[in-house]
Amino acid sequence: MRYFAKLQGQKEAVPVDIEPAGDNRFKLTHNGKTFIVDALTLDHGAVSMLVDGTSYGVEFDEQGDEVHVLVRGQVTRIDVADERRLRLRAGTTAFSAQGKQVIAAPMPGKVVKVLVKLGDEVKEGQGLVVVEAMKMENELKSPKAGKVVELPAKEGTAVEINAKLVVVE
Amino acid sequence: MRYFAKLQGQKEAVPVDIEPAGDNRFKLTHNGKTFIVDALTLDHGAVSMLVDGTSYGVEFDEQGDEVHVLVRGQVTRIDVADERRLRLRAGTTAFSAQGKQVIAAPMPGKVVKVLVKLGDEVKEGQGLVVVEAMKMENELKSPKAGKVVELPAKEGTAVEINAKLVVVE
Amino acid sequence: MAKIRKILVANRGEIAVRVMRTCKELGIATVAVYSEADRSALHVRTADQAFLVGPPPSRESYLVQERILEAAKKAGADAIHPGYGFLSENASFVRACEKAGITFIGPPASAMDAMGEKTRARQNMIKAGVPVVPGTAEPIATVEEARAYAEKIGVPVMLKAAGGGGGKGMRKVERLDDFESAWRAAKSEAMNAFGNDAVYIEKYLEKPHHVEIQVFADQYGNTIHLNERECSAQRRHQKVVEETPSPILTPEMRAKMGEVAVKAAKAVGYVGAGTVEFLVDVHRNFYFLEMNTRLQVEHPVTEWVTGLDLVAWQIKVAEGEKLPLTEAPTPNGHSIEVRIYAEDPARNFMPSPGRISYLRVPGGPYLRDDSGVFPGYTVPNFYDPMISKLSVWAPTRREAIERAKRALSEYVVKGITTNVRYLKGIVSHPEFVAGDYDTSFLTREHETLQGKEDPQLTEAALLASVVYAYQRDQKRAKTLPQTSSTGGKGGISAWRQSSRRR
Amino acid sequence: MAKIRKILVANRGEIAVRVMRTCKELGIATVAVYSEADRSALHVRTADQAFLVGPPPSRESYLVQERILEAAKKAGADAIHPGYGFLSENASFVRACEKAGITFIGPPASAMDAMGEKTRARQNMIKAGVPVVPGTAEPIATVEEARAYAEKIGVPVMLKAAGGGGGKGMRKVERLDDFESAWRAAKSEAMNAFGNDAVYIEKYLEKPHHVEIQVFADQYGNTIHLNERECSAQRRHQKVVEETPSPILTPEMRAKMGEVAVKAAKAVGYVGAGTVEFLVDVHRNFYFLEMNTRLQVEHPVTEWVTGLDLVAWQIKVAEGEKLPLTEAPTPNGHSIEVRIYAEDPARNFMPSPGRISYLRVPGGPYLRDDSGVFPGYTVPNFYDPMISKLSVWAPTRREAIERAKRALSEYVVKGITTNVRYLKGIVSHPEFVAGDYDTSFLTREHETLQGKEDPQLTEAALLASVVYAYQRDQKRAKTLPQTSSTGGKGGISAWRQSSRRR
Repeated sequence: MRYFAKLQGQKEAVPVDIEPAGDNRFKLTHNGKTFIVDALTLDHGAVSMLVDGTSYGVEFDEQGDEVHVLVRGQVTRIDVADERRLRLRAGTTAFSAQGKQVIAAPMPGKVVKVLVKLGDEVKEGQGLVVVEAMKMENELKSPKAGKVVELPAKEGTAVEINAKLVVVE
Repeated sequence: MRYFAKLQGQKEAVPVDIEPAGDNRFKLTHNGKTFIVDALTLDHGAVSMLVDGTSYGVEFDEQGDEVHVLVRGQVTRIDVADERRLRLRAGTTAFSAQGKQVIAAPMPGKVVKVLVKLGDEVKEGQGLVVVEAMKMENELKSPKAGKVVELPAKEGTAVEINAKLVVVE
Repeated sequence: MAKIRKILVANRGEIAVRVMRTCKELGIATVAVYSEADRSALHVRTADQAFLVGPPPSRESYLVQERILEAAKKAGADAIHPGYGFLSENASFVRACEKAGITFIGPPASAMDAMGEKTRARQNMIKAGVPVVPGTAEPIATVEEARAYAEKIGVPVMLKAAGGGGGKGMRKVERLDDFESAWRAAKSEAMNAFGNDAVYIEKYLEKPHHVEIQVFADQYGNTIHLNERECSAQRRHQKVVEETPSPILTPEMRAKMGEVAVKAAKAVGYVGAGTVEFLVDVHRNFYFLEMNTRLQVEHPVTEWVTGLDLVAWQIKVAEGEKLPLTEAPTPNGHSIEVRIYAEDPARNFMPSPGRISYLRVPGGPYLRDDSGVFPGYTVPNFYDPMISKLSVWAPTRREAIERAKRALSEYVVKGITTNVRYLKGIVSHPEFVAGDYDTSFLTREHETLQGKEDPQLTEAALLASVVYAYQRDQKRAKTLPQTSSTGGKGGISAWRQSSRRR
Repeated sequence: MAKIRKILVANRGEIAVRVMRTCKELGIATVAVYSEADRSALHVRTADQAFLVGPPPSRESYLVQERILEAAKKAGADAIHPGYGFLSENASFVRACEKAGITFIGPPASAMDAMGEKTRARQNMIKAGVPVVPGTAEPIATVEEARAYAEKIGVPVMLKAAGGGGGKGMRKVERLDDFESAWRAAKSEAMNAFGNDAVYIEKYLEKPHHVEIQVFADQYGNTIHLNERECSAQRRHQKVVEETPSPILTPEMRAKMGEVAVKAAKAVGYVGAGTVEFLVDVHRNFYFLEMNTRLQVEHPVTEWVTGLDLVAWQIKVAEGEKLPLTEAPTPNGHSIEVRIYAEDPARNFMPSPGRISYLRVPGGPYLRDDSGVFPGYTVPNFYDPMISKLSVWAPTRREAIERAKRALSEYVVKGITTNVRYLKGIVSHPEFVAGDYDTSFLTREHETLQGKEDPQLTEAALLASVVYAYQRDQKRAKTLPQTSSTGGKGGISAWRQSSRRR
């Protein structure tokens, strides 16, 4: 079976073929190389992985599309999916490819200040809203120069993670 | 709603009435006394319980019929069920009330020695089988004087917990 | 003075738990207070009693004196331990405790008055002949005046909350253009943290070290110091890594700074545990920065090298006992503490509250985890993002560093993002290992501290992620044949579901 | 001698993990071996490499020398650390390592020959002028001879495996009627544990204390001791609680026993870490019991009061370094270790293997958890039931006891039954607190140590259990309306299901 894995920060998803090889073993093929992997899944989202003798204690943590993979202290964020799901994904992400930029709440918190008005022209890097969480104030800046076309953010209101705050076009 | 709770070692199950009282609160009535209990269930089988100001960190551990309740270092084994289930229970336990005594494996392990033969007359406290687990040998003794009427235990075989080893009548 | 039988801990999180641990060992009953956001918190379960004191925002709960005192009376507590932050440096609260006939475990109100307001503290220290950093003698009323003063002494300057420390309400200003926003942020943070938005200005020293001296005084005027802590590894004026002994201190400097710290404490009639913070410049001159009139977050490193329990000492001093020591003990070995925050260093240290789905803490020789969380706990977004303090001890600094790296490599927190890897980056960094790192270290080295990628581990992660996805999908196919239809967000929600069901 | 770059740890569970922790801190790569029952074990994930060495029974895996050496060659390990138990006291394995050109981290085979066979050890000690317990000079061939000897010297007697220690293959015989069954059990346990069923007999001393001296020797004949450990809290000759310093030792006795221990080690040309065990009778005479030619389970208490890392020392000595100390350090403070077993004290300490559904380990000042398990791990039933060692430190014994109680009160293991409460009963018991407890303590006080019931807590538990059942049933009714039909075992299986789904 073929999966596509996209490492965070990379444009291209790389194909990886996997087939079971008995017990906890799997045959994986990734750009030409083939690996026999002994991967025992523990029941808390972790895998004990042995690749010819080398031991990797792997911890997984799914966060949205990505799975965060912790191996020997290094966290790699990987978006891995089969072909069907990848196609579905493509649809959803197409949107942000346009000029419109949605500034969403990066964490649950409280909008303590809205620094722009609907219709304002903003520079790239200009502060838009200030969100407070855990007693730290975080100023969200505009990713691009443009115009504030939507402004759902209201001062003093609590917001959930990923809540739309500002749209700049 | 009425529940019956039987403390380990006690013959009688005591009735306890419970009704929700909003949020995490419950009104419990137990031999005449009524308690307003603030019981927040945490998602790993634990409850933070406040009974007018007094805080109990309670950990639950279901083992078969019993739930082991850990409060401030004390473990209380309680068999708690509603009426319907209690009736069902009665049926299953009736069996051991008769003269027949089933000696079952108290833990998963290996039968290293069978000390009796089918048909043997045994004294109370006489050794019947030796089960080894975790490098400790445990001799299982007869709970009563009687005759070995069944002997499923075979030397050198592995046994699961609660596996029937000997029946003395 | 009477023995204390029951202590209300007017705090939350790791410090509340830490204080209760010592109480338990001393046979003293404990009372927790909690906000609506903290009903499920560990300190509530750790205490013998617990009382609700209000809604999530600390201004409406942990900072409301009447509520705290009410809880103390209800519980019949004869003393209150304030922890750090919240009401710990609030003199009016100390007076309220006195009026209520409840022992406040900390310095007298008078000492707090003298030190609590940073500006008054500076004046007192100048009187006492303690060197201070140049700056305004008073808080500044308007942003215009403030900006004018900044222009006069010239940037960089520090904006500082007069009401309290701990990095809250503090901003460094490098360019005057940033002055207004920094001013606004400092004032609003100060208000949140201390209920007092007074802010003053100090000249910013270049490449300073932050070195602090732990002091302790009993009710009979006996005052000693317990050596120093090096706290120069800071971000946003928030300490991240602390150690003792300080790698830059000579025995002579230690003695001199200790002497000055004791003098400072005596000058204000100090009682209990306190910390005198100094800035040390490149020429190793030191300046009084402020005095924290309470227990410090980083007190464990001092405990490691002295063998003492500072919280037990606080309680005994409050009971009227004399100090067991008459002078500073020679530090035994070396200790390092790292602060574990629920934040994402890769995304500008964005706080990352949420549910801790899995937690495995390090074990083995000479390490200590002071945690306020547990597996299954949801970290609320109303309070400080620190979830735990990990500290280690070893005979030498080099060994302590290796131990800290080992311990961090065992720390697994899932469900939320933490700075564990960043911390490993810090203690592994050549500048930290060399020992001469100033307060600009973390900012300067930000990129390097993110840690560089090991291609072998990346490949392992890649392979593992495919196995994971494959097994997850196989399992889902087996257990929930229907969900393929429910994947509203392109299957993601379905992934989540299946992971939840597991 | 060359630095060691990669170590294979020929063991499992907590000790394998503990050794690997030190290796990691020293920058030495680690190799694990595992049986088919241990694929999911923590030591496999902790190591840099891991190799399968056979089926679950240790005789077919961890005790098979060829398999271990094969793995070491495959991995390119230049040294093997045996931990304790398994091959750690097997001289033929030491020779096999030499032949294979792999450094064995432990004493030379000759020293093991001299000490490993308990009977030979006794003869050697008598030669060296060390006092020994009266008993047979040789293992005994037949049960008849053995019984005859027992009758001659009179019960109570001890049956002991000649091949190894650690309480395995050991039985006390009080009545001659029990002799045969005790003999059978001792021999078969000995065979399992050491692959050698030779058993000998010793006179059993009344009310003896078990006090042992830690010794250390480098390759140049420098031999010192690191003071004692009191290990009289035993059950079935299995240590349960250990502490240092021993509450019954005077400085004079400590010096005298230390001297004798060093003499014993020198007499056999000892190298590395070893422990000389003594019995101390009511008159405070001490007798050589045996020498364990390996690291002890309870080494952490010695580490706490000396600040040393004994595993690091073992490795450095194996590399040819000289001992850093020339004499015993004065113990700093007091340390207590409790062994956490997967067993049920209320059911005759029945082993309780199974899945650990939830685990929360204690934290805070001066405690140490050396664990071999993790949440979600299934404890297999093939090996020793010890899952973790918890140790604490404090300036005084009294404080150490309070700290141990506090730490145990925080230890939560769910899914399997453990002896945590029993351990709390031990350290809280007046006889333990008083300090003069002999090896009969745990057996004599068995009932008391189960702990007595607190009616308030029982009522709380009762109320809580009803809330729990109510919520569980409500939830089940919501989420799985169908299961009411599946309750094959009268609803029990249904309960389990619902709890699993949660």
